[in-house]
Amino acid sequence: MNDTSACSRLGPKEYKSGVKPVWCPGCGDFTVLGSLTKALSGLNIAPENAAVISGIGCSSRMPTYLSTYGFHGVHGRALALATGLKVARPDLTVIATGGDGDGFSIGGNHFLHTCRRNPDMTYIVMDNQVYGMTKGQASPTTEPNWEKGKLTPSGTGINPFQPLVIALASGANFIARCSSSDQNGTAKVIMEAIRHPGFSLVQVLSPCVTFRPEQREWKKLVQPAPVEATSDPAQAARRLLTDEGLYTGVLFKGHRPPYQPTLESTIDQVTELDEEFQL
Amino acid sequence: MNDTSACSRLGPKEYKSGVKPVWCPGCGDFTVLGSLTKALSGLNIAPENAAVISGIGCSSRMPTYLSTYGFHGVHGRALALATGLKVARPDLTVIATGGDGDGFSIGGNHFLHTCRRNPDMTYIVMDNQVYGMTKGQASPTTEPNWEKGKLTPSGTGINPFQPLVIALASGANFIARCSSSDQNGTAKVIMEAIRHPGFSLVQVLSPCVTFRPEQREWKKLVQPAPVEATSDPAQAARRLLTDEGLYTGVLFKGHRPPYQPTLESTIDQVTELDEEFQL
Amino acid sequence: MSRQSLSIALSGSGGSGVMTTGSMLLEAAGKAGWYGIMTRSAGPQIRGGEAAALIRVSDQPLESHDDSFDLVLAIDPASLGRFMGEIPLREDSVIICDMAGGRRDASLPETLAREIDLPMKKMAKAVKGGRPNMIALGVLARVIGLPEGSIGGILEKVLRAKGADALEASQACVKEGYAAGAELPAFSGPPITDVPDGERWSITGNEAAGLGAVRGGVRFVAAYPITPATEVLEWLAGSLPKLGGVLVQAEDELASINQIIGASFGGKPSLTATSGPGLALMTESIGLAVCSEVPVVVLDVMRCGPSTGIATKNEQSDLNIALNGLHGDAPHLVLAPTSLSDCIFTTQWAVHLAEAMQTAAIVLSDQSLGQTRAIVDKPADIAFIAKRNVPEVVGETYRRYAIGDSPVSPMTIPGQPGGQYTADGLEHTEAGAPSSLYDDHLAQLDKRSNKITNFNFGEHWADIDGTGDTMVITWGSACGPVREALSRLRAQGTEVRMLAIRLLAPERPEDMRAALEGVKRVLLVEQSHSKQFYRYLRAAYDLPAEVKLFHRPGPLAFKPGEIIEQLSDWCGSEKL
Amino acid sequence: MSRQSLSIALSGSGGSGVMTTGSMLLEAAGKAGWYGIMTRSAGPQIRGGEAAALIRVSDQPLESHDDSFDLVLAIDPASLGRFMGEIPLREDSVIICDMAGGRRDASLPETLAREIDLPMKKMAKAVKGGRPNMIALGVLARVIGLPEGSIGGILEKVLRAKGADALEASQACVKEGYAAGAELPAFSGPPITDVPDGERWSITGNEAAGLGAVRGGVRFVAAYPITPATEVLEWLAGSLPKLGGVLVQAEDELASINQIIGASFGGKPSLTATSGPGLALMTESIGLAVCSEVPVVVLDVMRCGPSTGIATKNEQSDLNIALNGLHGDAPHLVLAPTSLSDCIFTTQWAVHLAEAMQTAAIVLSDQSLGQTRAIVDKPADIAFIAKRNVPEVVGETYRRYAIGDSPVSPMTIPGQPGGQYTADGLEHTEAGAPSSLYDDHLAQLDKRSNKITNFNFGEHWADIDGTGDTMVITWGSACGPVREALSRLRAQGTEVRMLAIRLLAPERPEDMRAALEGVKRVLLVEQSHSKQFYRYLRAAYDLPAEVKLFHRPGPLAFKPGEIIEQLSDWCGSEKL
Ligand SMILES: Cc1ncc(C[n+]2csc(CCOP(=O)(O)OP(=O)(O)O)c2C)c(N)n1
Ligand SMILES: Cc1ncc(C[n+]2csc(CCOP(=O)(O)OP(=O)(O)O)c2C)c(N)n1
Ligand code: SF4
Ligand code: SF4
Ligand SMILES: [Mg+2]
Ligand SMILES: [Mg+2]
Repeated sequence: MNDTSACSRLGPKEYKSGVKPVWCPGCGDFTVLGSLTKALSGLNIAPENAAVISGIGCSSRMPTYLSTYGFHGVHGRALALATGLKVARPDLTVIATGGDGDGFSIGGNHFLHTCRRNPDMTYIVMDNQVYGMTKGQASPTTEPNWEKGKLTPSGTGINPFQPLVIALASGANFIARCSSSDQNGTAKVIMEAIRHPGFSLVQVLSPCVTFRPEQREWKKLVQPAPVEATSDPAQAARRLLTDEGLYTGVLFKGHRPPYQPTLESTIDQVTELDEEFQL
Repeated sequence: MNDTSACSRLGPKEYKSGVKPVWCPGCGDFTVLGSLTKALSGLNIAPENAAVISGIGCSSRMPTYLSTYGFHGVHGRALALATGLKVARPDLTVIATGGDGDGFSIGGNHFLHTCRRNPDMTYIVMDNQVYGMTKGQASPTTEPNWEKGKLTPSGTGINPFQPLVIALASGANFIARCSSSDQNGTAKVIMEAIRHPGFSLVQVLSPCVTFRPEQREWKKLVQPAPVEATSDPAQAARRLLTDEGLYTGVLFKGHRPPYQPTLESTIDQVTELDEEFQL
Repeated sequence: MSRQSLSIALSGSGGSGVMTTGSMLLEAAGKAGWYGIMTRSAGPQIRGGEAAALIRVSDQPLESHDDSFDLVLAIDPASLGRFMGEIPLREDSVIICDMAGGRRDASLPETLAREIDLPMKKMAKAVKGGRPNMIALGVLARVIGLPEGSIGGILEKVLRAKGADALEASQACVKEGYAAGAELPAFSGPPITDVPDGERWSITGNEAAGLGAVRGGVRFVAAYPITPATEVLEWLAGSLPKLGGVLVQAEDELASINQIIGASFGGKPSLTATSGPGLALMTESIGLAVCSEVPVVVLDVMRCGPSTGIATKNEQSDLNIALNGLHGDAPHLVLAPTSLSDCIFTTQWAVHLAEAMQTAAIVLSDQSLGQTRAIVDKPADIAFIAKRNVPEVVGETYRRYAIGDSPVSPMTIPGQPGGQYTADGLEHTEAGAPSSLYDDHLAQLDKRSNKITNFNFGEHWADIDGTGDTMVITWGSACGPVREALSRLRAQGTEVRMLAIRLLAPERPEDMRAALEGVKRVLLVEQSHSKQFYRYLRAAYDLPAEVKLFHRPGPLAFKPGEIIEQLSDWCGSEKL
Repeated sequence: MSRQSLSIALSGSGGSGVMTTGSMLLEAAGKAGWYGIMTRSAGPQIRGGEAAALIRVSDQPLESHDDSFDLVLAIDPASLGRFMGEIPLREDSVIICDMAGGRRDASLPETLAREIDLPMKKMAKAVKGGRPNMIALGVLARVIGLPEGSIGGILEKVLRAKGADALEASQACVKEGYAAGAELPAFSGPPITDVPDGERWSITGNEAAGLGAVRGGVRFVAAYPITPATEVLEWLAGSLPKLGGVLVQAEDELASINQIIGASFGGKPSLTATSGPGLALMTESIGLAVCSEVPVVVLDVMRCGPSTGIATKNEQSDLNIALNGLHGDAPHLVLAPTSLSDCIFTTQWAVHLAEAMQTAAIVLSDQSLGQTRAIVDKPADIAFIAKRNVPEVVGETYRRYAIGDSPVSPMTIPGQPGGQYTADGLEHTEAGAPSSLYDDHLAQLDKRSNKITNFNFGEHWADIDGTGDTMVITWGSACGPVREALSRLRAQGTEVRMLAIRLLAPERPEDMRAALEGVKRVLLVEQSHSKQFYRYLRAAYDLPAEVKLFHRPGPLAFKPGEIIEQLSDWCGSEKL
């Protein structure tokens, strides 16, 4: 573990724990790990002041590979756990990480309500449109006619979940899309997301080379959004509803104040509460 | 119970079970019960061919008061239960009913995914912007500065959940808003919702006279939407993002085919499956 | 007949204000120096419907209702019918009722008791803005022997907000009632004594649990409303901010349990409160707290199950899920308060224990403890507070899940340099890296189980009382009636022992063996249909050969007399 | 030494194809007339990492691995290290390994076994498109005595999809390997017998459970993927549509359990499959099925807990939650298959029972049963199918929850005129209207509990076997090694009884008493750290005075020899 009470800036490598990832060779998540360590280094956040929180999935293994504090929780609940931590400890940099299944399927309710609540944290979703860890089922972001999903052999037949549109509709304060093929670009966006007050969503297109090998093509298909980030939800909605899911960059930046109840006490002693019970 | 194998049309009253509602005098839900029985009668649906499914809450008591089949399930899971029923029994008219807490707080994930999946059913949400049954806490649709919520004495401080916007963003096929102050209008919209293929959401503003007595004013504030229902999601989004939540009527009608896996078998005997295991 | 205690029921139809009246009467009794309890009984309606306030006062601390009621006041005769099952009457009981016509009201249920007509509605009409429930308050105060002045201050406190007119009308009604009461048969209540200010409290079990939580150090609460736990949360929502703490109303129970795990990971002692259905939703993540060794407290205020069951009524049927509801081998703490005021101690102790052992504690309160209001002696200040084993300095090779001399390994808090680790619900090595090896699994399973079985819990694991070779073993809200039964027996010269288990998990085999020394016969008392407590005891402990079981589901509360009856086979032959 | 069975381990690093090789070998063995099992062992990696296929073949049906392995083939020497804990070797065991340089590879773990170098990589290189694992396949086939032809058809079946070149390359490699095998020490495998077509099956426990489900009548499944239950779902996703059924991939486990309740309410026998974490999420709604009396089956394929635990490894530690994880008093069925092929029967029976009693059944399979592939005798067709008590005609006053002669009340299906009712998780009257009265609560609690305790389960509650005054009681995947241990003892003339409990809830006190007749000593065997099975038995049954417990957590499987050792104190003194 790193002792960073000294002030010198740590390099990205020093944000790695040294535990060897279990990811398949070529998995997009390796690059995201790199982007995240670069962002932490770039922002000069001491590892002890950052906490990375996740659920379950290949992508959710992230915390283990970092030298920050981390919590590898249960499937789908990363945002709830991260919210509790952030509300209780507003001094920390809190980052949630996970996958499209963890975040949008089982975790969908927390996604909705965390966007709405708007705590000051960053959520990095490695979207590979599949459940990698359980070996290849369709996820909410999977296209309806993908017939290799092991529980949906004729395709899901249902509309993919639009994470950025839902995030916008439910109140997220910062919305971006990145591609794991661009490690530095992703690092920059993550830095901006962390800096932006309130709840920031960073969707990273991160190929699952094992169950969706065709996603290797993503790196050729993605392109930077042709316009600057807007702070007008209506405009953002229009753009998000029409982009093909392949524009990268910061797409929306809102101005809602973050959710943070005060932690200032008004009385000194617990015993002062006794009064109300006294006859 | 009614025997409706005879063909004569039943009147709305015959869709009531006779169990006395536990609702407070003046509760908006009484009117919604009336609208629903009128709609069922209007569509001439035999009570045995309809199933009304709910979770827990004042509004979720609905099935008990009807002479159709019903299921009063657990808190937040009405849509999941209704989906299972509809997929297994596409011949039935399936209607889910409930409240803003049941549907959008604990039930938020099923709301998202049912809109997305688009089964052919109708969901009537009696929105009173409060948890009535548990005696007055803020719900997701409560305005941020309501200070009477018993767990949020200084207001929730967070953006209200926009059910219709989220429904649209996640793929609901029919979206309407009604007011319990207009029983007949609501009945008509419910009829249209039932008829429309796919997943139909009907939000009914239904005052909680006990914990939100100010909602009695709603009847003066609501007004029919000035435009016809659109089938263009982008246009609908624009409208929904700007209306103040008080326009009533059908607001969106989509054309997505409902989710309904076929129930035709391709083999006659279970034993035909044995072959694949034989050496 | 002069009794040690007086039991009064007050019923009315929706909106008649019997609950307010009851509360005011209880407070007046408290001011006059009596102890007392009040429980609320109501139908499923949110508003309207019938309601009854069940009150008992005494010069001795009370934890249970009596076998029967002395006095019933029915503002609406019809309202009484709904509650007759809960209001047993004797021949010498008295029903005061507004017959509103002079003739016996046909809707009044037939009982053995003496009926007295009192035209409360008419009397209220005579006062501008007057209400029958305030007449009733005056009548009751007089009949049970409370000084007239005892009501005044309370009226002012409660009705101040409603304006001067309302207050005046009420005062006039109470006065009328008090005068009318003089004409009615009087009950000689318990002796009135002077109690120094602040020595007695008026508190509900739910408030008590909230107080215990903050006394123990809880500063973060996330929760989702559910009957009958909501009042704990309401109290905490008001109180936590004063202490620099916070309550978050979560979107569901899955969020609340995970939010408190997150906050506790961040160093704040954390709690959530719920009831059966919510607890069921939380078990997966309680297992996470156990496996990742993050302290949390989950307060379950039980109600009738299964499923939604009867949300407003009492039962002790979440014992199974609390003890055995987690998947995998997930050792954790389960505690239950042994009385209403013990809700303070037990919740506070649970916070202390969870923090000391870095694990999850489930506290099983119930609707009856939680929603009863009682006048009690001022509770003691207790020393147990949250104290986590946080290392002051962290060495080069900090291992969060180290297996050292103590199975409780030092736990760093985010922000602490050098202490970084990943808390994990996956099985892990001592350093916290995922592992699927048998040796790591076994070592960590041993660690997590040893830390709670080897802990020195001291005397608090149970309340043990009495002598003799017969023992009643019970828990939770069933303790109250048992305690009263045994004290009645003692007054008659029969000694029966009592064991009220506060620490349900981990088991304390040594302590139990000691407690059972010399016990030949055991009566188990529990409010569950499937004998959950009995089955737990069988699995966990060696009981004497002769075991008798007195169990039934909710919502009917146990009465002291019923316990005595259950014991009569055994004790009767000897001394009764 | 000629043995009844041969145990072979095949290890390799990621991508080396050991699992395919193992499966093909097993199938070849099956074709040759042997019984066999194969289990997979792998690290946490999704792809890559080390993997081992553990295979055992015999002329007798197999349910367990042996105490040690006869033959190990390591395609990559280093890969073997990871699995040595699972591959005990003897002095006369043989390791075939590619030293890839002639010198002993330092990464090969030190063992007592004899090491033989075989340049498989080099041999494969010599074939265009050749792969070492296909060389290994040929080698193994030869060494264990399989006829060369036994591989041909399988190669074609498996590799057809990969094209003619791939197939040819493999064929060439197998041939090479087979030839090379002739130079190596041969093992005399079990006798090769001719088995008529269709008399033997190759099936996994997870497929078996899926088959049992559809045989029982299940036509609706909703589920969320989770290891190690996913294969049940995968099989069902392919098979249900053929039968006019449907599988819905739900958004989470809360959705899946509620979807199946909805579908079953609609008249379709319904099932979901999950593992510990998912089961924990479902308990609230399983209680709903119990209270509303809607039949559902929940298959839990257990893995190591607590929390995420070790997702890919075996443990029997969800017994607690399955038996006692529901809030309130919620009687339901809990069953466990007693062998891999019994997954068919037990799941099918569970569907039948749930439907017959209109309640929830939890079936506890586990990773070891579920993910093992076995060559077994063709399973019998069993008569148990879903048959719900649906009234043909509904009278004027149909009451869904009527308390009649039988506690199982007739259940109408939506669409049935006059049968309308509201299924409810609230406590209710016989007609299904909400009720908060004690009498209704008690009556319905009695109904829901009587219907399962009074049911005539017949002989199937347990598999009972053997004679003598010593008995082993066990369940689930622990049955396999116990059965083999006892048959070994029997072969030596020592008789030990065995009780494998299939029906864990409700309890069968009469049946248990009968089974224990004459038993003086009991050994309990279970794979759980906290002794869940032992505690269950203590709570539910009266056991003989002498009880010994052999338990440990996952993932290490029990070996027959260990069971014999546990019994040696008792049996040793007598006959061993
Ligand atoms: C309650 C629960 N249900 C199911 C699972 C099984 N499970 C583990 S990871 C996962 C999906 C992961 O998909 P995603 O979040 O997209 O991550 P990826 O592996 O694709 O990175 C599932 C279903 C679980 N661990 N817990
Ligand atoms: C799992 C669970 N959590 C909490 C509750 C308590 N509960 C019952 S109804 C309700 C809220 C109801 O609000 P809403 O759906 O808006 O219905 P309303 O009463 O306002 O019509 C809550 C929190 C419960 N029954 N189950
Ligand atoms: S399975 Fe897919 S997502 Fe998981 S590690 Fe492999 S490539 Fe990455
Ligand atoms: S509490 Fe509110 S929502 Fe519930 S019945 Fe009363 S008025 Fe209606
Ligand atoms: Mg994914
Ligand atoms: Mg509401």
